[in-house]
Amino acid sequence: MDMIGQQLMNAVMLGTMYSLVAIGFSLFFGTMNVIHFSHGDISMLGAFIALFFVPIITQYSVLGSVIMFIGAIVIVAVLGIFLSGLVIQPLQSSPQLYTLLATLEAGLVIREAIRLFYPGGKMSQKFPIIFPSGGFSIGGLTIRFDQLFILAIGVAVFVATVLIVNKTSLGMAIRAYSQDKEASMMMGVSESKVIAVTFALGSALAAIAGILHGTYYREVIYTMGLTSGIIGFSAATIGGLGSIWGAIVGGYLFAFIQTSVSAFVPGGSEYRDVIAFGVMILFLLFRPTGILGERQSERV
Amino acid sequence: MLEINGLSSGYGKIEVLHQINLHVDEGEVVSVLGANGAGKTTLMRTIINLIHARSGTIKYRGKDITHLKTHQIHALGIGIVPEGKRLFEKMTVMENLRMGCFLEKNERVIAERIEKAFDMFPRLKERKDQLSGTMSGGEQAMLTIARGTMSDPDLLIMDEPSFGLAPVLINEMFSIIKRISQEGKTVLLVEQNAWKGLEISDRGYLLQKGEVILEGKSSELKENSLVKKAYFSN
Amino acid sequence: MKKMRTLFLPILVILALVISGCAVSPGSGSGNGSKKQTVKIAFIGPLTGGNSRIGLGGRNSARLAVYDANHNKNNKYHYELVEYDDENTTQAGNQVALKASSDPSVIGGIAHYGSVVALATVDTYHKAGFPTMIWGAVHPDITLGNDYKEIFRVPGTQIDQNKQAAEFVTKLGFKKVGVLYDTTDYGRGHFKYFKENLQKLGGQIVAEMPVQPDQQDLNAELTKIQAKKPDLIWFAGLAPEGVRVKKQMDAMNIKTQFMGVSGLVNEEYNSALGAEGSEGSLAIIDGAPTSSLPGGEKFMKDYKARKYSEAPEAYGPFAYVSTDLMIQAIEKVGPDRKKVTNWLDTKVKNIDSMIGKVTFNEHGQNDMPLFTPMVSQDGKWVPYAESEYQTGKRKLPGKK
Amino acid sequence: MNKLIVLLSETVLFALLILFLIAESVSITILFIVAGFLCAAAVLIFPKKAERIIKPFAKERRTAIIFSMILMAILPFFFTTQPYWLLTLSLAGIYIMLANGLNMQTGTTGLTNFSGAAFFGTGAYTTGLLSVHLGLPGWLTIPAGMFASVLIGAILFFPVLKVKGHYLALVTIAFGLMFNIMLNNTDAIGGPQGISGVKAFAIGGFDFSGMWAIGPFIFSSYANNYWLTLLAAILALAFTRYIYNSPVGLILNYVRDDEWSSKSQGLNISYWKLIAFCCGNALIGLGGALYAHMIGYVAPDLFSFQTSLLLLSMVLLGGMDSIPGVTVAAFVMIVLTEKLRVIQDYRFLIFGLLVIIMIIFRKEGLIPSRVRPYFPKLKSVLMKR
Repeated sequence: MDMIGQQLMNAVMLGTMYSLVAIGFSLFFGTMNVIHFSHGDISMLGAFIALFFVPIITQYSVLGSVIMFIGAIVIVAVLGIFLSGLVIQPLQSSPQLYTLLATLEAGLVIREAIRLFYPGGKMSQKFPIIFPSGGFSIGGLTIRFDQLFILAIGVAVFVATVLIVNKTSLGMAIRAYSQDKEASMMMGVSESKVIAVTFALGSALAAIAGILHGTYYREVIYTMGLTSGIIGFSAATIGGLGSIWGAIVGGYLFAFIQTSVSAFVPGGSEYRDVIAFGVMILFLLFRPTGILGERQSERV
Repeated sequence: MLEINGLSSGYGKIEVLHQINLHVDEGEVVSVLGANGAGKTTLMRTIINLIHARSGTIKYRGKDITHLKTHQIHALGIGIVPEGKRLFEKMTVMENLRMGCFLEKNERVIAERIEKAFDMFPRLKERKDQLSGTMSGGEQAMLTIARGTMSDPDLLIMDEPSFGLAPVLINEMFSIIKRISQEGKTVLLVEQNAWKGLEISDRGYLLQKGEVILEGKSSELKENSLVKKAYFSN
Repeated sequence: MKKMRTLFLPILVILALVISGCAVSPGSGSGNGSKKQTVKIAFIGPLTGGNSRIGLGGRNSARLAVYDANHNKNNKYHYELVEYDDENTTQAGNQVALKASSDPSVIGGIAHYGSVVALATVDTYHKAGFPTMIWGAVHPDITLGNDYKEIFRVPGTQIDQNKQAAEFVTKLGFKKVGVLYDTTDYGRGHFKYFKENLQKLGGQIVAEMPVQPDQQDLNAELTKIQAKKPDLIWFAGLAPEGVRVKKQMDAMNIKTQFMGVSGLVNEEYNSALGAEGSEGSLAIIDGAPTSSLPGGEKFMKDYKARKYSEAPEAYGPFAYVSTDLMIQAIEKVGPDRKKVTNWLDTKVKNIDSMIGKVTFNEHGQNDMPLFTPMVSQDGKWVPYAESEYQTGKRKLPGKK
Repeated sequence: MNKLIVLLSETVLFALLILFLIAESVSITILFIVAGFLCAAAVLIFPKKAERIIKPFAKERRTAIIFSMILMAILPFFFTTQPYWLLTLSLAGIYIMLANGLNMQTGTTGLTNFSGAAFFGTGAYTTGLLSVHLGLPGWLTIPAGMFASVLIGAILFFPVLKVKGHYLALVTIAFGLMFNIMLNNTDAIGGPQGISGVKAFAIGGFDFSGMWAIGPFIFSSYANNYWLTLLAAILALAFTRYIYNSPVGLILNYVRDDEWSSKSQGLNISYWKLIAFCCGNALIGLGGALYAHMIGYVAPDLFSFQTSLLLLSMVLLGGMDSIPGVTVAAFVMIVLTEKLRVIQDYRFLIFGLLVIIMIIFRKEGLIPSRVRPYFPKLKSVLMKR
């Protein structure tokens, strides 16, 4: 029983991070009908940029952590806008395959750049512990403070994202743009602004995911974005591309499948990705629009 | 108010509009008539720069808007009712109306305008929390017009508002357009239904193969043999 | 016409550049100033990509061996190291193996870090009659799985390493072992032999969890292992993954003793974990730490003096010794592949080297490989026998 | 006259190729690359002049093709002491098959396939297993490898059929990853160590691993394999060309460009997609089978996402649906990565940037696919409007 609870907790933590990345995929797909494959690497970039702020943290612990979060998020958001202008917008009118390949290669370039140019970038990097250590147990279930912090930040970010998209005028512009580009422009929505905001928002979420990844696992490495990218995409797909709640649900579901395969299937940890991806393919076969998605990838 | 000189535009290698000259004066209702494929919608889309002009100029209140972006053109006070009920289908009626005055930040003004829209289209009030995509064709058409007027534009560009509507609704539609113009708005109306269009407009242009072949007072156009031949003989 | 001119100018400039480049490059190559015959030796390893640190460390060590040989006035030949990048993939490995072995001016090779790459290329070396010293790959089959005369290896195999590891673990009193291993040949191989040997000695594997090498989240696996209450968590994989395991153990507040394989013993492990994180981690390495090797001090001093930008890493000393042995063979019998192979095959018995005595058995495998249990103490890997844990001054975190 | 121009220019090109391969110096390599770029630029800047050079080739197509085949066939004579380049060229030949197989799926029919490496692996593993465990001869194992690729492809085909666009990309990516994990984790097929000791191809008592000689020229197994690969590549290219120029190719294009209208024309979309998928996989499986026999060792590391991405890049850079383009791209990429080991660590970075730049600035690829020769009138009609 403890075991199940503990593993559930593991899955929830993992799911929080997957969901944060998955939302970005969903947002980009919803607004621009693109898959931004370097998104996982953007998340990795977030973690590495946060590392630049380590001296500040050692000086002012709490304030320093806040500065690190905000600083890294802002920088990555700007980079996200930059990347969209460089790789995604020029390819808007081309077949999807080009965008896919261009963003995949952009991810490769980011990854290689970190490996080659970040000091010691080939090795895993120690990530500062910014949340209080320790924890408490309820009936054999151990819950750590950092888990609670990460979960709280994750949930707060989910709620904030949903509120931004559903309640603010910017969010309304994004939604309008995603439903009918031209009509939204006729209502005074600036296309470039929507794209910039979308990419800033999605990249900021990815940066948060990267930083939370760092604090949770306490180390980061340049390759971490590749897997989180593919898993984030899969999670967003299971949930239904274009739907933010779908991405969140998909992220948790994917984490839940992986964790339970590892934890409860004898010898399963070897095949956890095989099973998780297999489930995803089945999903696409029997419910191609995902759990909460409403529309197909290709509109006719 | 709106002045178009020597405008040409098109898609890819194909030029659709050739040297269009057109003007709309303050307070007027001007209709652009033409058969399918005459270039009416292309004209509309070029005015609001969804298609880039190849040559010629578009001036609004003396200001050159040829190369402004769509949203900037809208911000100058031009309302647009696009062709084919381009609603935000996954938004409610309320949200669609709010999108119509997206640039207006004053909540009180917005509330007033929504009130006014509901006044004009009582049907929409009943459906205000319904997703627009789930409404009937007529209701959608009404919402499209209501949304277009939400920004309280000086000039309203309407692209075939009657398209695909039942005859009863078409009449209702035109009476609404008339009402809008009576409230002092200038209207540029693109219509396939020439008779109805000319009935409510002051002046009209006849487009054929991307060229203006005829222009004049609506009453005169109605009597013109060319128009008659094009529209009323069959 | 104007277009033509704009096109011609860059061509001319480039031509000029290239011609001048060609004129300079041979000049610089031939300026060794000695009349000795030049003998080429190949170094093959991962010079780029994820494992390049180890590859470059090996390459530098091989360079050092060549440098030392060229500065030895008694030597009959001048040596030149030809370096090839196998990218740690079988396809590139095959290509460079062929490139090196088909070049008749190259007498022998110091090759490969990845076991799969080595397994894929031994045929090529054998076919070409190309004497090859494996400097970093530890899969037993590379030497023991065939009868190729041309393949030699100074470092010990996974079998030997894990035999010693199992003995060490048992000696420390750890009985119940929980295992994580990565699903590459490296992790799997280590696990296979560790399990065999541990069970022979009465130890018990209470949980075994294979993981993908790029898997980030290991919480599920660690939770499951921890539930079995092992005395020791043993991990087979390379340093980045080892760091991941240990970090997550710390975060989960798992105080169980942690032990890894030789792939863990490098700076990355200590620097990424920090002194407090790595304290008390165990591992076992081939040979001994460079500093406690017979010629280790000198090696480190010379290595530093050459100002290589990368550390020698775990397998640098083996690359050095392998290169040195190859050079010794060539000095004895001359630059002839067949003779060199024969010499290495028959004459390498109890030869003194930096890592101790080297003896090749009938498979060309060094028979007396040395292994040293290591412990991380104050952010440094030190031999367990020399550590404060041995003296009892400190206690391993997992020991009751 | 035309014939002479063709023969002469092909000989010159061939000589340049040999010089390029033999040259060890980095600066010469760079000179060749720059010269290549300038030639390409010149073709773009002066299309009319380029047309004058290309025209004789179009006119004397048969001569051009046969003569280039002869030249490629005599290439091993120049490399009797450097089998390394024969191996590399054979690999290039195999990648030409792979890329053209993928092109048939992705370029011609629009089926995005991010798991090319998985089918490559299926072919190689099947051939390897049959050869090592059952000792089957090459003339059986190679078709078996092709068949296995087609079969596995047909199983994956059902998801492929149901999903489109981004989802299709995801399904194939996931499949590729799953395939690689399975290879790594299945001990019965060697796990991460793969299969070693795959026998060289042999037919009619002639073992391709043996050596033989003509006068002073001694040919090693690499030369034998080179000829085998060359023959297979020529057959594969002939096959793709045949499909491309047959009504089938036209139908596949139609399926790609306008699925709905082709459906309404009464075409059985699934059937044609299956045909394209299977034909493509047959070529990819052939590449895998030849690879297994040639290298003699099959390990999972090659059949990874990275390789799939490389194959797809070849198709895209060469030009979607353009057989000559894809062929040239595959050849250039394999040979150039060998030549450019100098830039070492930066090659992924540079390659990534190059692909992005190409995609943004020259989407149609190195050699864009031409408008089909069927309707010469249609093209002029389109231009007039």
